[in-house]
Amino acid sequence: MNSNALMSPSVRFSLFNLIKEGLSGNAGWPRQWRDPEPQPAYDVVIVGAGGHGLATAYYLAKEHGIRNVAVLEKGWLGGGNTGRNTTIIRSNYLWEESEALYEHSVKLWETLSDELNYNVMYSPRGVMMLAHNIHDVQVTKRHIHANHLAGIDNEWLTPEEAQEFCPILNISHDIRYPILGAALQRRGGTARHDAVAWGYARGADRLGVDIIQNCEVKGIRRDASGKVTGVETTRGFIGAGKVGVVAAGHTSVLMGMADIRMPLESYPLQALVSEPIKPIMPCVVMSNTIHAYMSQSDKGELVIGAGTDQYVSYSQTGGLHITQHTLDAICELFPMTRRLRMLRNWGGIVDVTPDRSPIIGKTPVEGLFVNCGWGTGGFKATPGSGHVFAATLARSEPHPIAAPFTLERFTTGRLIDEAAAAAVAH
Amino acid sequence: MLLIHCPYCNMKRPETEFRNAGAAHIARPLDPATTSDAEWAAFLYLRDNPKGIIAERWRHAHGCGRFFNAIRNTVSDDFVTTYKAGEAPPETEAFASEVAPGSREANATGKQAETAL
Amino acid sequence: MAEDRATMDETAASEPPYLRSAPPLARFVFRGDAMGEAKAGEAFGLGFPEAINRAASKGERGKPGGRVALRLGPDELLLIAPVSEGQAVFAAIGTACTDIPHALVDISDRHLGFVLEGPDGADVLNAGCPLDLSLPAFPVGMATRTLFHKAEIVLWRMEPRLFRIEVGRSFAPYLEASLRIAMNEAR
Amino acid sequence: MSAFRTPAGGRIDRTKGISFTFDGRIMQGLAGDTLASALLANGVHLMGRSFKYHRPRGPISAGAEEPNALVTVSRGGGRSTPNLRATQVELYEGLVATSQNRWPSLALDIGEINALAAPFLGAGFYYKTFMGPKFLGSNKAWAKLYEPIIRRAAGLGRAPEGPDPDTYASRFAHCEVLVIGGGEAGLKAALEASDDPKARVILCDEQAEFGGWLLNGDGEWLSEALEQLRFRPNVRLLPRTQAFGYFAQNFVALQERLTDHLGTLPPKAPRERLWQVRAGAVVLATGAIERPIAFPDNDRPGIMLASAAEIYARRYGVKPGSRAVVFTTCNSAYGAALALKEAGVEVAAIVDARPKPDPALAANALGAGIPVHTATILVGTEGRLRVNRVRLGKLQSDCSVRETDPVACDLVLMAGGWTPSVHLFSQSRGKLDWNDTIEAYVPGATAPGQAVRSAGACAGDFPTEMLGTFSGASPVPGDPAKVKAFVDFQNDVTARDIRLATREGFRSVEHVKRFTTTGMATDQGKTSNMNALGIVADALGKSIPEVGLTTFRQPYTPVTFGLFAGQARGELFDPVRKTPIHEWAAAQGAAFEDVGQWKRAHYFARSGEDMHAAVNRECKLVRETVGLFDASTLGKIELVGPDAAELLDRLYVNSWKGLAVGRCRYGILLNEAGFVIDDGVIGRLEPVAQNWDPVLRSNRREKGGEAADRFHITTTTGGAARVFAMIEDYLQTEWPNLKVWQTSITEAYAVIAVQGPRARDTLRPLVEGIDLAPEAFPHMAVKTGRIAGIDARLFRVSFSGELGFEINVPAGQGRAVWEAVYAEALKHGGGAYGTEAMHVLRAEKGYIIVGQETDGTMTPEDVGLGWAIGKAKPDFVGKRGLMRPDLVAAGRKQLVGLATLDPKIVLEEGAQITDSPAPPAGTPALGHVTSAYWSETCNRSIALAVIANGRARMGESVYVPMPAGAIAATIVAPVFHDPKGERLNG
Ligand SMILES: Cc1cc2nc3c(=O)[nH]c(=O)nc-3n(C[C@H](O)[C@H](O)[C@H](O)COP(=O)(O)OP(=O)(O)OC[C@H]3O[C@@H](n4cnc5c(N)ncnc54)[C@H](O)[C@@H]3O)c2cc1C
Ligand SMILES: NC(=O)c1ccc[n+]([C@@H]2O[C@H](COP(=O)([O-])OP(=O)(O)OC[C@H]3O[C@@H](n4cnc5c(N)ncnc54)[C@H](O)[C@@H]3O)[C@@H](O)[C@H]2O)c1
Ligand SMILES: Cc1cc2nc3c(=O)[nH]c(=O)nc-3n(C[C@H](O)[C@H](O)[C@H](O)COP(=O)(O)O)c2cc1C
Ligand SMILES: [Zn+2]
Repeated sequence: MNSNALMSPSVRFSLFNLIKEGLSGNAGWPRQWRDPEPQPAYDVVIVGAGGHGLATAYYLAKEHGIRNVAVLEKGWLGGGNTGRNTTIIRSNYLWEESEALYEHSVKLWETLSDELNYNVMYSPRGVMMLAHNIHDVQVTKRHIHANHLAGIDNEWLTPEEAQEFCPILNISHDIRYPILGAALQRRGGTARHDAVAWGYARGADRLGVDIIQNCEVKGIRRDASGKVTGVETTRGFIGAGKVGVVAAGHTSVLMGMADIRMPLESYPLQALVSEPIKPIMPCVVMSNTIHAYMSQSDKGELVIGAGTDQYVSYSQTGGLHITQHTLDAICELFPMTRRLRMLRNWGGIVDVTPDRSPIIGKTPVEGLFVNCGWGTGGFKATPGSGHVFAATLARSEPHPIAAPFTLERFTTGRLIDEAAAAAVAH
Repeated sequence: MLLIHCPYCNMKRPETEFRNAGAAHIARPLDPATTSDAEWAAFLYLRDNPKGIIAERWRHAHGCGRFFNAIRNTVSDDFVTTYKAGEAPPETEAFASEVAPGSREANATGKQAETAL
Repeated sequence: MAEDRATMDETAASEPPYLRSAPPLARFVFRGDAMGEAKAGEAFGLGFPEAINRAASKGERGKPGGRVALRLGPDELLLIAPVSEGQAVFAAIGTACTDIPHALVDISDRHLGFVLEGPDGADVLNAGCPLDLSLPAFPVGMATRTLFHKAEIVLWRMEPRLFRIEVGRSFAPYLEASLRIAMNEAR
Repeated sequence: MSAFRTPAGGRIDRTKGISFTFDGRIMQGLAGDTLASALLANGVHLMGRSFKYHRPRGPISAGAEEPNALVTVSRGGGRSTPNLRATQVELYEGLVATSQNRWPSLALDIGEINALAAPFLGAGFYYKTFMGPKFLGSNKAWAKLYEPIIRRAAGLGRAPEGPDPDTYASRFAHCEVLVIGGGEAGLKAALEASDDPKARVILCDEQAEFGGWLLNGDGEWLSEALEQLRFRPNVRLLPRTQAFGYFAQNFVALQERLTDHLGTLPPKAPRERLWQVRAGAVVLATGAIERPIAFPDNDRPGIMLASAAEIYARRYGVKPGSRAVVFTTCNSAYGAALALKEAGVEVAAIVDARPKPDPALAANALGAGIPVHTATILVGTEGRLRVNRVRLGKLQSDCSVRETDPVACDLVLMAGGWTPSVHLFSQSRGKLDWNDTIEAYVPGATAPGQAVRSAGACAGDFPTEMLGTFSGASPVPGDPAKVKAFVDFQNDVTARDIRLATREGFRSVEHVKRFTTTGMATDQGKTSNMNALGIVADALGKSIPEVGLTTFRQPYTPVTFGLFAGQARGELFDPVRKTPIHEWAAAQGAAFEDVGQWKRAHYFARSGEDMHAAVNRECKLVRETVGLFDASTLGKIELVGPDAAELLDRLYVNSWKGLAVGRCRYGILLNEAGFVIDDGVIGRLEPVAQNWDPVLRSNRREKGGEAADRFHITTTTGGAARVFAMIEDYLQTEWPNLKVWQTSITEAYAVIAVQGPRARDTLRPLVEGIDLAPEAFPHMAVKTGRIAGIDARLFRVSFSGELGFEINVPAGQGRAVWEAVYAEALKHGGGAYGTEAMHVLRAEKGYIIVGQETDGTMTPEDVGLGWAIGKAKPDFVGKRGLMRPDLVAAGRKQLVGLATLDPKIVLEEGAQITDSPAPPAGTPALGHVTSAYWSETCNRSIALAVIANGRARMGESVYVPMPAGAIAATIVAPVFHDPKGERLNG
């Protein structure tokens, strides 16, 4: 029996219901997702209940009618990089393959709250990427032209225009690396990271997907032919027709269970927030050259991030000197933040590929699929990634947008090297 | 900021003096021309990326300048040991228990010694 | 430029610790094997220090006959001599090692030198240098490459309260400004 | 003296009055006061407003854990600091503090209407609404309507208007023992550790005074202990210093506050100092924090922790009220009640939830005339801006509550037990164990690599007077969903919100935290986390240890951004690297560009010239007479040893063994993947030492290498460090047996390029020891000699396509030599040119710039440099990579020239190239423009581009779509000037 029958009743999220519930002591809100016991087997098992895994399950159920699906999560859903990222969303990437993928995602962001009936607070406030030297200007303009050709908005701003867009930006010529201009993608912005995971979880749950938390995958079982038959977990064996690994920083560990070595290294990436203050930042500002970026959340904290630590680590922390460099850059770009204070600093484990582009698709093991390598910049891709990976899983062949992002590219040399032109990609 | 023992300086020094140089014991094929595309891709890109004990390379870039190897736990970031380039990984308990026999295809002496070109 | 610095020093010299620019010097990097080192050391007139991160010196630096050898890497020696003796040193070592594979490279102008002197020298340096500079951990005679904030330096403790710093030429203004800030902030 | 000061006692200086203002009102305090104690002494409890409901709030604590009493302290200008805890702000003469998050005033705050909507603003309400109306379009209502309103309402204090004028110092320190927390436990640990005179001991405490809880006593032992410590040279005492981060391998970050407590700022004194301490061992002696009790309306001003009231009374000589009710589950409240009584506060009742409190304590209280109600709890409070009444309830055997008579009071104390401050221990990645006796987490196993010990209260080592504990929400009569029992005060999270979260399926404590925001405020849940855990455990029917814990992260309390940045601002943000010729160029009015850390002269505009005019003139100089260019930033490496040529053969694509002494060659470096990553000219130098034995030398040459075979490698400016590290890597780990060594000489030499038909004439008068005649010194030759009297390495190379030389002289002489050459150049009508003209000149010749024509995805073949590859070599770095299928596939992008149909139009670098003038969105590009300039030489625009299959498409038309319309262009060869290359040989 499919576990659909166990589904909890649904109450639509709306102003009306919010008031109705408020008046009755909020007793009527149902669970946003169940806590099901694992079934013996599923058509598809997704490993990893991050945004990408949950979105995959949601679209599998919604668009491909595959509802006998489990998402297995070793901890709590959304607790991986989805719950610890700086939430920058944009699609102004360089290569056509990337443009297609990230733009697909941005389009989905634009209607995601309605789609999920969950306010994910997608806030297209504009993402501005700064150029500090002539090389930056060349690279930035190359992106802008490439994006125009692809039908993706991205525009060049002079320093004065950049400051008009973000008044606290320091465009003085006397600073060490003066701002020579910026690329602005107005449709870029941020979303509430947790809400994305929760919205997809609630949506998938409603469609019958079993989200099983505190269930760590410890092994991948294969039959004599080598085909995947299921996964060993801390809650026992769970059979699966297909397994999709969507485990971000832990992908190498999981793929190792099927004897596949991956072109991945997992690095700590840190972020931090300031104490909440009244609004000063109307948009997102990024500087790849001096390694810092900042936005302000709806609650008022400045959300700040930078580059990764230099060594492989699964510790979800990083070095103080990285925070230091991030904040010296922030103080340089926004001198009036110097007296503000850091409230909390944390790290995630990002799975970095040699070309900084993700890997989506089949693996050498039959029945085993992987969606990983999003590294420092996959939050923005959550809806699109889930969407194309669901199609790939359902049809056992790559969705056209996912097709270039195969594992094979590392053998043929057909890399999609976003790193070549820009140091970090958030 | 990690504290790293440089086996050449024979001193613990702060991380900022060092540059991590990725996985250790990945030998450059002796005769690249005869490798298959897959083998070359493995050399270029495939990495163990272990959760647990890693053998990695560091360079004491702002110190003695030497590359050396380290065994480190990627969960605690604690170093088990460091040793000079070209030396075999020591038979430390932590390393032995975490590394399945045969899982490292690179030769045990670290980087390839001399190639005859 | 050198004059500018001298006058700047005058004002600072009254309050220890103080910072001085070293005079121009001849500098070489010697790389080679043990035999090469032995011969080169002989030609240099000063046995090279055996231990890594140690300096050996003879005479007064910058004065005729003054020579310094700092072992910065297992087989890397930074040799310093008065400018007037540079060519002779280069030729002598070259000749002594003609037969032996080695590298001797003139880097005289690659660095500028500074002298930091005073009771708080270690504290001043610790504003930007992450090493333990207490006497037991960083004794007289120790010399090593390290960092001061964002600049790479060679730090050599000549006396308990006397540090010699070598820095890449283009980093010198940064180093000097940073050291002066640190001197102002040390207590 | 104010009515709220005790007549005597405390650590304030009653002789030193201090005036300060709060929200414009001038008040008096005493030296030794905090802002909070001074306000309390003035009878002011209302100090802030909560985040969401704008509830009036007073301080609940006297220290770092304070969630409510947040203020902005300003010294004018950029010196304004929001969100400071009044409980930590030391009073100084003239201090100006203002309250936050209220309008128009603290007492009358419009935002308070949010509280009316509270039933609808429960945990996570925003996820459920603000999505419509639909007719506006998806997400439009949120983005345009609701979010802007929410954003405006959010946030606490205001950021300062201007840049911070203060500076921040930094210090690395090493010690044998670092003791964090200077209470009794910390002082003892510091004394013990420093008994060994060789042990360097650092003791820090976040407070102005050492002593911790001891500051509430007579202070006798404290002053003795401090006296001893001060006397020991191996001890460093750091008051006003919080340990905020504990990292791997006993690395601890401290924030020392240096000037915030001073009335007048000493000139140039840093405001704070960052200490980065590497300790042999760390002793944590951080004490414990008292727990509030979550009962209905427990948040009114006048309600505070019992320990805080005790501290105010004993340490600050402040009566926090006149009539108090103490609500407790813990023994320590009895001491607090007595302390208040002693201070002259009437204690109306001790309300102890426990059925059988310690009889001795109860007897003591009764003896002092304080009624004790056992098995009794507070079930409500009243009073708008200050509590004025509490309602009591008697716990029944069936766990229900029967309300009894209310009690009037203006002060309510909460004592829910103590939580050890395990923040730093947990940051050190130590494991926390649940301790059933004190119902709290205590330090357990230490993480590998850390040497840490906890002592005193933070280890859970509680004396009996601290026993008795409670976590969760106290029971209420009637419907618990109807009451507001605050758990996280700042973020307005109530017990009800937490229960709602668990009902909605947020069962992991991490989910509860994020859904309700409990523990996420600026106090990071110091007082709220345990109660939240208690409520979650209760709601899920689990024990607290089963529920788990959220993660402790740095910093312990918020830390100034500027502290991290330190001196790294302005010029010192990153080293500014200048060439030896920089000052000369600056004096000539050069404009500079940043290339990595280097400043390079971009162009030399004469008066009246804009950049284009200057560049045109500079290009003409080079083409017609002679130009001087400062190339000192180029990376330079001296490679010496008998295997030098062998190493180069293995690294660069070219063949090197056959390169004759005195000649040079253009080298291309790939990565192992086969992509171009660097280039530069490499010369084989003549032997340096003149007096070498010629016989020995020729012997060795026969054996295949000079003992000191010497190459001079140049790299790109940006690639210098990367290339050096890469060579070092191969040398040390791949081919350690090669007898060759590299030395960086980038900074050792100034490099002066002399380019143009009159270059030789310019140099001739200055050169000694080098025959400049074309036959003696042909293109791609290198020789040593003297120029302007200085030892020099002279290369005959050209990056302009003209007759050219590059002079390398010791950097210290660079300026002098430059000036000498410049003087000669002037005689020929020459002058200086900058990087922009250099770019134009090389583009006219089709020479690539790595990083501009290449982007990490181009092979030598792609950029037309296939000819350079030493085809006969069995291997070199990148050779195998080049053989991969995609790198040999047809249709790769190739370097070509582009000529716009309209010669006046200069293309934009980075512009895309298509087959059609108006391609529909989504059309793949053929390639892009990599370089584009106006060429004065060609009297037209020129461009380099990479185009799919470009070399086979010569003469074809393509388009460059621009916002103003597509620009038509023809694919041409990438050499626009002197295609035969004859001028080089001039
Ligand atoms: C500090 C930081 C800042 C970032 N900033 C941005 C940004 O601004 N913009 C942007 O677009 N991206 C950003 N990113 C990247 C982005 O967060 C990630 O790319 C994205 O969230 C990945 O989502 P995911 O669902 O694939 O992975 P995750 O959310 O990490 O989910 C993977 C899940 O797999 C689970 N798992 C792992 N192993 C197992 C196992 N054996 N069994 C069961 N479950 C397992 C994990 O517990 C985890 O929940 C940032 C990342 C970090 C760390
Ligand atoms: N009501 C009571 O009776 C009561 C209450 C509390 C403590 N006490 C007594 O106090 C003793 C506890 O002494 P103790 O020394 O363990 O604690 P303590 O509270 O006396 O001292 C802890 C000190 O650590 C400092 N601190 C905390 N975190 C810090 C950080 N991150 N950085 C820098 N400083 C930090 C605090 O400012 C404080 O001064 C108990 O044993 C008890 O006797 C009694
Ligand atoms: C966009 C964003 C905003 C955040 N804002 C806050 C905040 O206001 N307060 C807070 O305590 N933590 C905040 N966090 C950090 C989380 O508390 C937490 O540190 C992060 O999710 C990583 O989890 P961990 O620290 O439990 O490992 C924020 C995180 C993100 C990604
Ligand atoms: Zn070393």
